[in-house]
Amino acid sequence: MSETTTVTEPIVVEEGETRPGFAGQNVPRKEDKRLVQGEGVFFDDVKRHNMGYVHFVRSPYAHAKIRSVDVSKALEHPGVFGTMTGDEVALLTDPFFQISSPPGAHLKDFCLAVGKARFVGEPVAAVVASTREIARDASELVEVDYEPLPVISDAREALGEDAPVLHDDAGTNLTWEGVYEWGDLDQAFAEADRVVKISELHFDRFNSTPLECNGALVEFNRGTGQWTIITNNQFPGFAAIMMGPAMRVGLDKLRFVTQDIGGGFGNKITSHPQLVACCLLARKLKRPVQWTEWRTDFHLSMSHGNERWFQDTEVAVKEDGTLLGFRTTALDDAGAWLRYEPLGGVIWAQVTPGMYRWRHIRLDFKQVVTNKAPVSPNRGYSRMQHLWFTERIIDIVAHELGLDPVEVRKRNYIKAEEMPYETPNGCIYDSGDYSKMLDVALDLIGYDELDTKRVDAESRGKLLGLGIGSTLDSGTNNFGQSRLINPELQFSGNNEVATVKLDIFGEIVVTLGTTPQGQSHETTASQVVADILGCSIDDVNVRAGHDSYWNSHAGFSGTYASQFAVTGLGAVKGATDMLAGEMRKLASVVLGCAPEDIELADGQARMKANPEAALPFMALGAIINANNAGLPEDLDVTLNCRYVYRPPFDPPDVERKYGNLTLTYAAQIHVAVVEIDPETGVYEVVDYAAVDDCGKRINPQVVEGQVMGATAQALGAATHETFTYDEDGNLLTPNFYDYHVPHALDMPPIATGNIESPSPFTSMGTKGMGEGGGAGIHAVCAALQDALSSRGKPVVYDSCNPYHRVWELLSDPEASRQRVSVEAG
Amino acid sequence: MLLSEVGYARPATLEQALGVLAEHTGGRALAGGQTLINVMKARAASPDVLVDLSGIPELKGIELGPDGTLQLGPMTTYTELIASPEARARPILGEVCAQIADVQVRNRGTIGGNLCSSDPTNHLPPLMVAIGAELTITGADGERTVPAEEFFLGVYMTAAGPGELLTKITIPAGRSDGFASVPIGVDGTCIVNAAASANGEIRVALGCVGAVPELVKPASGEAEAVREAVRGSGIDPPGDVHASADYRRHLAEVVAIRAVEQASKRARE
Amino acid sequence: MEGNGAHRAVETSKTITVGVNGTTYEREVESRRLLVHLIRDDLDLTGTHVGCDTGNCGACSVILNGTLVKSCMLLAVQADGAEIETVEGLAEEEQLSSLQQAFSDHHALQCGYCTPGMLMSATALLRENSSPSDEEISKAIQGNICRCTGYWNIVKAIKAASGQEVSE
Amino acid sequence: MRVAGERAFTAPRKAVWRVLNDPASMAAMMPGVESFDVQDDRHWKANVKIPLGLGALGMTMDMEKIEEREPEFARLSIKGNGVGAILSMNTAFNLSEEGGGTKMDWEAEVRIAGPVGSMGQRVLQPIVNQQVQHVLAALEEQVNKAQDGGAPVAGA
Repeated sequence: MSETTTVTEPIVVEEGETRPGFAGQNVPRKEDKRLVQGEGVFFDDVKRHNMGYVHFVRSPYAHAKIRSVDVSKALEHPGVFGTMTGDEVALLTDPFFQISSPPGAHLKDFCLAVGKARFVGEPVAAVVASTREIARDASELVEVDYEPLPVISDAREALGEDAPVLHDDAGTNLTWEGVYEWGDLDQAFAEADRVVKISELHFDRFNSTPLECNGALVEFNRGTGQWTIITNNQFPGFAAIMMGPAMRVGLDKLRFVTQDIGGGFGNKITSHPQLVACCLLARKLKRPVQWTEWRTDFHLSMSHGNERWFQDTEVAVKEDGTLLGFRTTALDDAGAWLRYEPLGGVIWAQVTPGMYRWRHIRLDFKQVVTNKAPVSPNRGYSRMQHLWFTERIIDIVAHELGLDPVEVRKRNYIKAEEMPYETPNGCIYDSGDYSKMLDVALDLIGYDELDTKRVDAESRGKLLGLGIGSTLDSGTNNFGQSRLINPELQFSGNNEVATVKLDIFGEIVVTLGTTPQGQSHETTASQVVADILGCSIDDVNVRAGHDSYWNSHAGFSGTYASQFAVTGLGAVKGATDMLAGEMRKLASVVLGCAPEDIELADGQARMKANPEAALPFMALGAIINANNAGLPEDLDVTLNCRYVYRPPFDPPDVERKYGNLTLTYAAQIHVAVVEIDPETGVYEVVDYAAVDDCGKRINPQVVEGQVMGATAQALGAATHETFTYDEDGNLLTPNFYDYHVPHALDMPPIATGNIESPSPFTSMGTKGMGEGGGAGIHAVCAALQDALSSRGKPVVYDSCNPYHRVWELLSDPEASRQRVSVEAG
Repeated sequence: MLLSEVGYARPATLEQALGVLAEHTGGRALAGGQTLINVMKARAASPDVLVDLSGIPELKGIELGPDGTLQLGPMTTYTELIASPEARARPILGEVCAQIADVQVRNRGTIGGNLCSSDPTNHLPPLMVAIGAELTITGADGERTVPAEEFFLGVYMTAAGPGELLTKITIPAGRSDGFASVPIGVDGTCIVNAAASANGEIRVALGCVGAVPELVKPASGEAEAVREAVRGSGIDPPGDVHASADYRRHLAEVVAIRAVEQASKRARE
Repeated sequence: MEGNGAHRAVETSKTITVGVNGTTYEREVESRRLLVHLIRDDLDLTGTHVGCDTGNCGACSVILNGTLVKSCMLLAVQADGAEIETVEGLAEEEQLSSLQQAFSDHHALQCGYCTPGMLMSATALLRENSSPSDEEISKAIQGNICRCTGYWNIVKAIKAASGQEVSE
Repeated sequence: MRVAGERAFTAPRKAVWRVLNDPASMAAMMPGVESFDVQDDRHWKANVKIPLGLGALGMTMDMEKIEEREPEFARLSIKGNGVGAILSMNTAFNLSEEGGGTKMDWEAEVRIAGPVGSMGQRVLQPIVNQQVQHVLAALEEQVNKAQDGGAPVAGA
């Protein structure tokens, strides 16, 4: 069972701090009432008259030339409305805009495979029919003539001299590379007493597998030339700028509508190719079409997390365990297409030093394409890989130098008094006290009784180990970091929009630009609004979901990258402050006093001096909307306030790869205890503690929920979840048969704790949070290494360690030890 | 997720069922469907006709004979077996069924379906082989009974051939049994499993190491004897994403020993 | 109960009658149609969800003739004559059941996609076991995957709905 | 996946070779053959229904003899196309005289893709191994027939 410990820091009440009220309370979620009754509206719940069902014909080959696609038999099949092939797509659309600088920039990515298929499951053609079943029947009648080509199923082979090239347009599989160097490596290694070398570490391919897969219902309005896309894409702002140019239409022709989304975790950002295919089909067939992605389709083709190798790592360490710096090469496997990549090539840099004070860092980032599903953001996107790597360094160094991992961390953690802390690459860690968090975590796990627990486990024939994972969840991107990938890009900063209005009957209506997938935006937004307007959260109606027609969105609108608590609520607060000002102004005109004399409370605007003189919100709404004769001409009040929140960012220095890449840094410290059966390598996480610091918490229960959920995903990723391919490029874990996610009985007891270090950079002291699961992946890796240390000191080098990998470490520890060496500095 | 077109019949008697199967060579019996429907969703196999056996009373039920022999109707669900007082005569049956998948699957899935689907990772094929169950197959030309070790012919293939049905499972008396496995997560698919019986001679059946359960008969219940027997069995386990052939071979030894330990312990009680 | 009853005729489609949450529906369905698609697409009861294609996730769980089943591993024709309970039947009018309320009180849902299946599994459990332990609850929802909550709040909610004390 | 083995026959090499190159006996060897057409001496086409207990897997198989050194070596490429699966197989055998009989070393590289793959390797690998065993058993039968019933030496 889970339990909670809270160590509340005195919250610095700053300018703009909301008054004590609903914020900080566990108010019940507004979303729940519909969801527990099965009355949520997910994309697949929406139906239209005469709609057709889309089924994609997918490549069974990982790499093959497409000689021909013959849809004639499919078209003759009863119930079939029509088809679409790559050849049509190549005529009707332009390739998707590429984020990458050359050679990645040269990729020609269409919504269906054109000329060549590059991974198993890649959509090659689409069929639309009157039922789901008939669409699939007909898809089997589409005759595709493939000429199989050699396959790259391991990124480390992608750069070989005789390696097949996936994209002739790029001419190489190395689609993006960048050298990042800060500080003085030579000096660091000269100062070092020890140099710990690690030949290779590997972060596995997996993703968060939201329970609802991707899909959309797409309608085309022939009169206006506009598409309505009812979907679960979680970043419509991005989808629109990818789709519009490709489809040769203005963005206003693409109306995105979402309500409830069955989980996203980043995996629903890159569905734009399939959405384009649906748009083309809806227009061609003159009817609404619905695409529902099934689980096996999702695993085969959508949004894997970045697989990454860290090669030839060298760490400069002092005798006492002080870390000076490291150099490494990160080889990143993007899969077959760059659908959001190569942004992963810079996103990691938000947390360059992890939680540690080392100043001298060099990382050579190489991203290659392979015959696997394209990667996309996945909860903890790109930082998770890098933070796992820095944590691995800590434990391997401690392991090899005979130091205590707890001590090494405490010695090297950035200190509370150093906050805000500028990292070697110019990121500003806003606040936090990592050592204290570690103490809370160790206390929760009963660190003092560790030795007793080991002995007890031994008596049961088990090997017990404890491991720590400390990570940062960097939230609110500065999109200017994309310029470190491609200086030509004209992106920087960030934004989110909210509109708050007071309606004719005094109803407060809040419209967000975000696309929540379980993050409780309707609830937390209402808490912020109610506190500012002095009313109850029940008086606040937050519209569910996102609709471009509401005009309450901007270029970066969506729900991704840990930012709602900052950008989303920042926009809500901004719009609500504007509305409050207008309400005061209007009331002051009516009551004949100065706006400063008006206070908003109990659902009224009233004179501070004389609360009897009060106007209920309904009166204010009615006056502006329906009874405005005689109001002063110059009264600038609409009671409908749209606010665009813009975090304070400058574009980074492209030359030095230097600048603040994210606004807030929530911290997580997780501790795992595992017990291994040495006879089999089978192990169990028997105890677990997760401590989180995301600054001011608007709704602690919601924050807690994010922590628990991220932890469960981490445990899955650490133990069983991996997208493994064979040498022919077949995915060996294409659905829940072989891709095992945690079920209820797999969950260890989890004790949670938190401290609150408000962010000095955000309007409410909040920080984005929710992507902190990475800590758990490392905690398990470290616990396994600790438990195995009595069995030949094997080194854990994979992020995912299913039983067979633990068995390999048990039966041949030397093989893993070959990867590390310690030399005098 | 979407099945190919298929015919469906729900006969009320065994005779009718055999009749339909005789008429439709591409037909297939549908028991609980917890394997078959999934295979059809993947279109990895597409029978022309499904003969739903759920309407046939004589295929259900559990009977305990005076000599302690159990007779299980193949359409008995895992849940029914777990709840059955008669089935406790052979405790291992309920214990193993309780480890299969989850409540929903146990509510629909049947003993006969588990055996006839003969998925190499299923729990019951090795169990039936170890405890010496006998399986009665009925076809157009009458009944025959085969020992479990002769029933399983391959992945999804059993001695119950086209036009035939498994109609009865006979379990001899005995209590000294064991079962051990290494699943992927709690109650997950087995990476390897083994069932053992120590009622008289020691019989161990290994699962997940080949297309069908591998029966080995160690000289004694001693760990070393069991290990030797498994090594001597010449199993050639498949390697997959969960276990290499070597790891599986090793696990087979471990779970065999553990299953025998459990069985022997009960024999001593 | 047996609807059109048992017979030996082989049909590729047939007219079936099912009762769902007390309402009787008659529909012609293809024999190959899964029960979950009858419920979602033909009867428009979209609270029952699909989260996988291998019968692992339990988002499609419903109670069929009193038994908890996954409606994606059952043909619609197999449900001919059956009484089915889905998530839409849990609340009385607009009044949430104590189980639904407990899910909200204990933040046992985030995206809400697995929730209908979870609620049906919990409903089935509580009918058989009025005060289940944590272990029994976990075993009862083992067939329902949740990717958001990490399960513990769901266990808490079910325990609370059974009237037992839960630690906060 | 790669499967390989060795098998011994009492029949002389020429007899074994004949069987291995005779379309008729080839047809008799393949699992669930429904039709078998000889296009020319190097190309054959067959429609098979590979029996999987839960329902047969229909496939069209194109076979091509891509290498041949009578009477000792041949290499065949087999491409199967079915709804449930796509199969590609490259197999070779080497016949050497051993005593009065023949020793056959064989190997096959089998690749299966498509929906059947989503059932997982736990199912696929045993299926492939088993089908290969069926083919070998059938081959032995054919060879025995061909040289009227000389009992085969136990094959390894």
